[in-house]
Amino acid sequence: MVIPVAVVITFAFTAVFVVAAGADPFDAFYRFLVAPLTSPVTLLEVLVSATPILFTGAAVAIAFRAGYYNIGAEGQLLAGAIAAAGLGMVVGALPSLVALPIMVAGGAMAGAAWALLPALLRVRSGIDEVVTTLLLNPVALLLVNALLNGPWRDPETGFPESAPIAASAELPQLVARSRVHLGLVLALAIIAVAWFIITRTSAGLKLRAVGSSPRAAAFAGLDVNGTLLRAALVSGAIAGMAGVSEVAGIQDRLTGGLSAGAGYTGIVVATLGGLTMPGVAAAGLLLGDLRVGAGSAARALDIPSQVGEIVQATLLLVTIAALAIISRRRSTQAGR
Amino acid sequence: QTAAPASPGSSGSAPAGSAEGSAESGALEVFGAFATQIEEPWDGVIHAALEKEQQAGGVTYDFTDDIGYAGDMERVLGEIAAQEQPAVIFGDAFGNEEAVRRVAKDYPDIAFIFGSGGGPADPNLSVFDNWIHEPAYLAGMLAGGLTESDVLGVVGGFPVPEVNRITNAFIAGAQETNPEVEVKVTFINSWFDPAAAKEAALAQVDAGADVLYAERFGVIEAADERDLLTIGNMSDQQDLAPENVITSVTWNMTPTVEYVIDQVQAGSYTAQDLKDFSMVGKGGAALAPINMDATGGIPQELLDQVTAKEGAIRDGTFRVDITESAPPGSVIPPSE
Amino acid sequence: MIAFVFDILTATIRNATPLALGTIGETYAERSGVLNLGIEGTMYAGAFFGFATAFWTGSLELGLLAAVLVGLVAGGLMAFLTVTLGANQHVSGLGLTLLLIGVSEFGNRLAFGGGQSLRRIDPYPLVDPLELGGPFSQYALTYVTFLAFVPLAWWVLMRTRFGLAIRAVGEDPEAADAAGISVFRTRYAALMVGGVLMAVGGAFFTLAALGSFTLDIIAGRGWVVIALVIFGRWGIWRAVAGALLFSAVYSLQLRLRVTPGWQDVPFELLLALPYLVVIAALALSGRNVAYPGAYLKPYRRT
Amino acid sequence: MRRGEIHALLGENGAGKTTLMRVVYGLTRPDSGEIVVAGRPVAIRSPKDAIAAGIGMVTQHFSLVRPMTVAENLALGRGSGMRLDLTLAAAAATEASQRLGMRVQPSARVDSLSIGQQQRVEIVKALARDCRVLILDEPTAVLVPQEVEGLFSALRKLAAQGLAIVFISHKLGEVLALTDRVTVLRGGRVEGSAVTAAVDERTLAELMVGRPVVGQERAPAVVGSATRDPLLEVDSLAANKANGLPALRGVSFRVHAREVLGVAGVSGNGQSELVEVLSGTRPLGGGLVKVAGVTLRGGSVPEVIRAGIGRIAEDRQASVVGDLSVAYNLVLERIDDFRKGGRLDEEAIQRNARSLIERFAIRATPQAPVRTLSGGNIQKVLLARVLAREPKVLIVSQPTRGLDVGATEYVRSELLAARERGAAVLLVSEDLDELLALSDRLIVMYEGKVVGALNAAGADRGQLGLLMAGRGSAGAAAEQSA
Ligand SMILES: Nc1ncnc2c1ncn2[C@@H]1O[C@H](COP(=O)(O)OP(=O)(O)OP(=O)(O)O)[C@@H](O)[C@H]1O
Ligand SMILES: Nc1ncnc2c1ncn2[C@@H]1O[C@H](COP(=O)(O)OP(=O)(O)OP(=O)(O)O)[C@@H](O)[C@H]1O
Ligand SMILES: [Mg+2]
Ligand SMILES: [Mg+2]
Repeated sequence: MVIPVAVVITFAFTAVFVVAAGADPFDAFYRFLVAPLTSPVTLLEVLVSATPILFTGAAVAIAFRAGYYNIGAEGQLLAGAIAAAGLGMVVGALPSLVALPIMVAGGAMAGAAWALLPALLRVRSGIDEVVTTLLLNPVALLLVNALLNGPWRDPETGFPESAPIAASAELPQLVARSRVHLGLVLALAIIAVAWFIITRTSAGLKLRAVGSSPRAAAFAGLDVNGTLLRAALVSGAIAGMAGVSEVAGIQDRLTGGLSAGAGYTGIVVATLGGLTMPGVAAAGLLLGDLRVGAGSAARALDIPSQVGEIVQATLLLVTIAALAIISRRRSTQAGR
Repeated sequence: QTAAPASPGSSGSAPAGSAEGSAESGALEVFGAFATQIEEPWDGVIHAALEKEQQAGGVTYDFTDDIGYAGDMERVLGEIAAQEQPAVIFGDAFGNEEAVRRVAKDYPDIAFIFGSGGGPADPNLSVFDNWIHEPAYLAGMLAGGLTESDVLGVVGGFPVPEVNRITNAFIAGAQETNPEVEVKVTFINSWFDPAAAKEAALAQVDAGADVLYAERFGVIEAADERDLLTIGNMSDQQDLAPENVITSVTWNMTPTVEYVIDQVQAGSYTAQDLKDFSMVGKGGAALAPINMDATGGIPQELLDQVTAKEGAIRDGTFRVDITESAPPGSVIPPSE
Repeated sequence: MIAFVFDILTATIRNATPLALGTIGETYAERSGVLNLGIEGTMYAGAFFGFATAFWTGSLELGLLAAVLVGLVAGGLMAFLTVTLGANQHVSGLGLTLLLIGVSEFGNRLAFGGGQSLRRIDPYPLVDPLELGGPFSQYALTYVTFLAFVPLAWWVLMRTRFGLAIRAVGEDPEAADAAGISVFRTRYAALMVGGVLMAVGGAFFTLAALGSFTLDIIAGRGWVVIALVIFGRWGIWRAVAGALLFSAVYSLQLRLRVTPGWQDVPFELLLALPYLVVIAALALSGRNVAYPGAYLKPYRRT
Repeated sequence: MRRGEIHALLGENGAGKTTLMRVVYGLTRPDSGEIVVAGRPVAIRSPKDAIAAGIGMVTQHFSLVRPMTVAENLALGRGSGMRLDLTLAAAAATEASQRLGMRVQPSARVDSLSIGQQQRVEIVKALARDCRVLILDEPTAVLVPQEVEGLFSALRKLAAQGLAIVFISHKLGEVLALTDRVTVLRGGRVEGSAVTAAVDERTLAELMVGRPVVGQERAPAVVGSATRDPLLEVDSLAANKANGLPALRGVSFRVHAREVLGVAGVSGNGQSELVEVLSGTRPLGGGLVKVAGVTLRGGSVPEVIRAGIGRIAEDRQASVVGDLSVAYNLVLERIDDFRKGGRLDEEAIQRNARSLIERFAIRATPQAPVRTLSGGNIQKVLLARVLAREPKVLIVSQPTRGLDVGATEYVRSELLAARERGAAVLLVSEDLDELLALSDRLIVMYEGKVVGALNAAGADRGQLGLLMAGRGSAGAAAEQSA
């Protein structure tokens, strides 16, 4: 319901840009939103685009749900990517069945490790995690660059990229002649498991209690700091797996540009999805669709690539506005 | 890591890239596929040459930019090949090396001409790079001869081979005309961020530098503000600070573009390394006209030295060394 | 040594200018209860439209005026989303940033054709009204920022009825409402004033520091500001102190990098220093940041 | 309402008292109807309009910006021009507090003031704006007896100055003592209106509830209980306030099975800290706490719960997770008991909720988020959560604050029932009537020490008042028996 309405309003707002760029707005919107879903090839590409933000969306949602504002998924993703590349270069002798779990576990641990300092500062000393997680993002990118400019620079090209990871460390493709890889399954599995834990287990109930009222949770004897710490580390671990997924599923090596802000997009995915796991899945797929659509629409319509960004941003704003209006109407109706 | 998507309908259609195909429509279809926006200088040079070619007639030119480094290149390039079916695709493969190579392999009838640190790949992937170390060497000679403090500054984006070799060549040139010279080198860790580049340049000026080589945007602005001499990069940038820019180290893709298009039209295109077309010998690299109005003027003796060296490079009697390792922050003259 | 310190001081003040403008702008927004993650985009749009206007009209003042208008529009849009509609502040802000960057880059492409050569104007020059040289040689906008905007922003926030209203609606909108303050109007005003400061901070780059516009000109400084505002615990002076600290370490590391003897330190580590120092300073300065009471919460009468 | 009249607004929890007054003050939009002030109909769209019409309101949960000073709160929404004139605001505060006959400190931060002082600030704020109608929503619910007296005399003084005052309270005694006329609301309708002098407590209560009301029946104190082993022993207990200053200095007492020990005292004399230490939410600063003979390490909620202590805290809202359902809140203290394999046993949770909802007559469904419940029902949820586990020791703080007659009656009867079942109950309350009605014995706290102990039966209010004020001593015998 929300999405179609949001699309229509976005259409009205952004048509002026599309027309200014010299294209037919109806055609443009078809290409932005619908076209990617109409062919199997592009549909699979939507899944490829959605994969990293499904991870980061889930990571952010879990942390926010616990009342821990992890703005550092970007840095945690990069930490996971570093670990994946490091391990991927040395596990060549092992069969995939052994190598892949090592990669995923290593990336998760690296993501959690990158999340550890802010989490400890928060629970031990009450230092605000927004500042620390946010400021560690550029630091993680600098670490990637330091490795790529230094010891890991690809000896073959001299370009700041790592050497390729071993073939046995690559995440296998799922569909022949497409780039959809095992990372997607991993992301969806994590979303499913997270959904189960949050809604169906005592740990999840504790997380929800701590997140929405830490005082009441503490009064009831729940371990508030422990829950926060665990949520922060799990969040970091999942974001780290996004890094593994991109390195081992798409790039086959560590590069400086592998993220394109997936950590920040995760915040959008998580909040757009109402911090619920089904919501994260839906929002992640929507944004994946938009990314694929924007990429080809701009070319097919011969309009500058920025128009795609404008449409994406507007759609995002209109959607969040529509959600706000709907939730308000619902609450006033309930009040009557 | 897998084959690029091919849209089902397109595989059977006749390759538009063949010489006969384009002869029918009258003009050769050329496409640009750029990882950055075309405002970025490197891709901007390729874009400018292709636009010029279109204006000259004989080809139609279309492009997509801002594809990024986060895994979209493979999809976008695949879509371009399958849907637009151009005869030639120009672009840069840095940071997207494997993706470009996979797509090129899938579309053997299209000529792929990509900036790359790797070698060509049969049958259809040719590589080029900006081999502008020769004019950089000449610029170094000028800078070394003009400095009064015996300290020069270079501000670059990342220590990638392309930037390293022009920086090293610049240093070598400076050392030729001024054995006492010290060269400060700062990488700002970004392809843009002119404010950081300017601050890096000012830090070098504070440390004594009085002639600056502006590998990135922002440095000329610093020279303008402090009224110092500076050297532009990529294109002739004298108009940015008419009294301060002595000359620019320029790259010109037109020789490469013309050569490739001739070959394709003649049906004799093969995969190759197009390096030579980006060097001084074939007009792909040059020192922009030296600005005789620059503050303080330029000694005739120095001009003669540079002109002589340029001639030596042109007729092959002098070869500028290619050094692709990253220079340190301060290159100090070898003692004794 | 003295010269080295003076150079760093000069650079610190210069580099802190856009950060200071951003932090006081963001402080206004957050003191009113709204986290404005649109700051990166607002600074970007201020930089672009300020430049484009100055380029076309030949007047730096009109460029500045354009940035002010951009700030009003950006702040107003953020207010419409988060105050009137009560939309999620994180997504609204991030979406606004995407939108403003997209619009600016689109405008840049349309206006300047995407050519590789840069357009440049004559920017505001350095001035030195007291003729003292060194750290006193700064842009007029830097002088205005530190001598007028910062104290004025503090005075307005802490010593005027408007400022009291901002703090009240950010702390406890119900109480402010009950006292006869219009929560909506106050938040709109705070966000729009904040937007103006952010946009002018962005325009500092194009109209003073560089005289040209290039893509990615803000390069994440808006996100740094978000951290600095929390670091400064929503106080104007403390936030500006944070901007100065960050800027001092930033200016120091740029100089260390070209100092012989430092070349063995990976430059990436030096580049990371400003971020690490702010984290360390926060860790040392103590615990339990008291967020504005109504932070992230839209207000509705029940 | 007439000039100079104090008018009581009565009704059960949820009758609509607050809603009606919020409409009058512009905080809630009415669907229809008219407000007439001094003979002229006024359109009140926001508090600004109400203030202009001369209406002032002290809301149930105060409308003060807590991190700001009194003067700043007074200046909010007042004055003209740019400048914030805090000296003017301070002068207005002083002037209004003189009219009220109570002192306020204009430079003090609101969150450093006691609840009673904050209330004064609220009244002063309204007076400083020249209100002619002053609405007070349950002002006494948060006050200690001495403060209530002070408030009443201040209100009488204001009425004498010509103000019309709306007084909302659940305490019928207060209504009878203070007001000139009474209006009773039930289910959002005016049930009746009368001159106060013409009614008594029982008629008012029945008008409110719509049925006859019975008082509490309490079994007599168990003779010789003191000789049996105590369930809760507290010895030389010490603890600090949040700011590090001592709050408890050597508190000792015992509570036996089937006994209610009341803790009297003016708020801020260590009662909150005592409750927090015994609840496991504040670390033990020294001394000994034993539950049924087992010594506690302190500072841990799970330990306290395991030892058999049940806790009803002063701040209801901070004891429940508003976003979670009633069912979940009912199991919040023992989530791990409701597991089936790796997952939550939803069925058991719902079953538990249904049975407790029925047993404690909670007016809510198991799925309803707790934040949608009224205060009385939230209190019932907390009671149910705690009593369902049949704790050996019950620590209860201000259990009936803000509750209506019916709910108060219910909560008290449940506490007494727990006592009958053999629990030891420690009751902290600022309501002397409640202490006297429920307790077997009383201790009085002053400045972090127990300054007196006495048997509740036949306790003298005057003597209690003196003890609470830190003067006099009493009950050597009772102390020894404890
Ligand atoms: N013009 C001025 N120059 C220097 N210091 C000033 C000036 N005006 C005020 N100060 C002092 O600076 C201190 C810090 O002000 P600041 O802006 O940090 O307050 P704040 O943090 O906004 O307030 P709060 O603590 O309520 O959040 C104040 O105590 C004030 O007395
Ligand atoms: N915004 C609202 N939305 C829905 N219901 C509401 C709202 N405000 C009040 N109510 C309902 O209206 C009824 C009257 O509430 P009100 O707070 O006026 O009662 P009250 O008489 O003040 O009770 P108490 O004695 O507990 O203070 C209650 O049932 C309450 O749940
Ligand atoms: Mg109520
Ligand atoms: Mg009420």
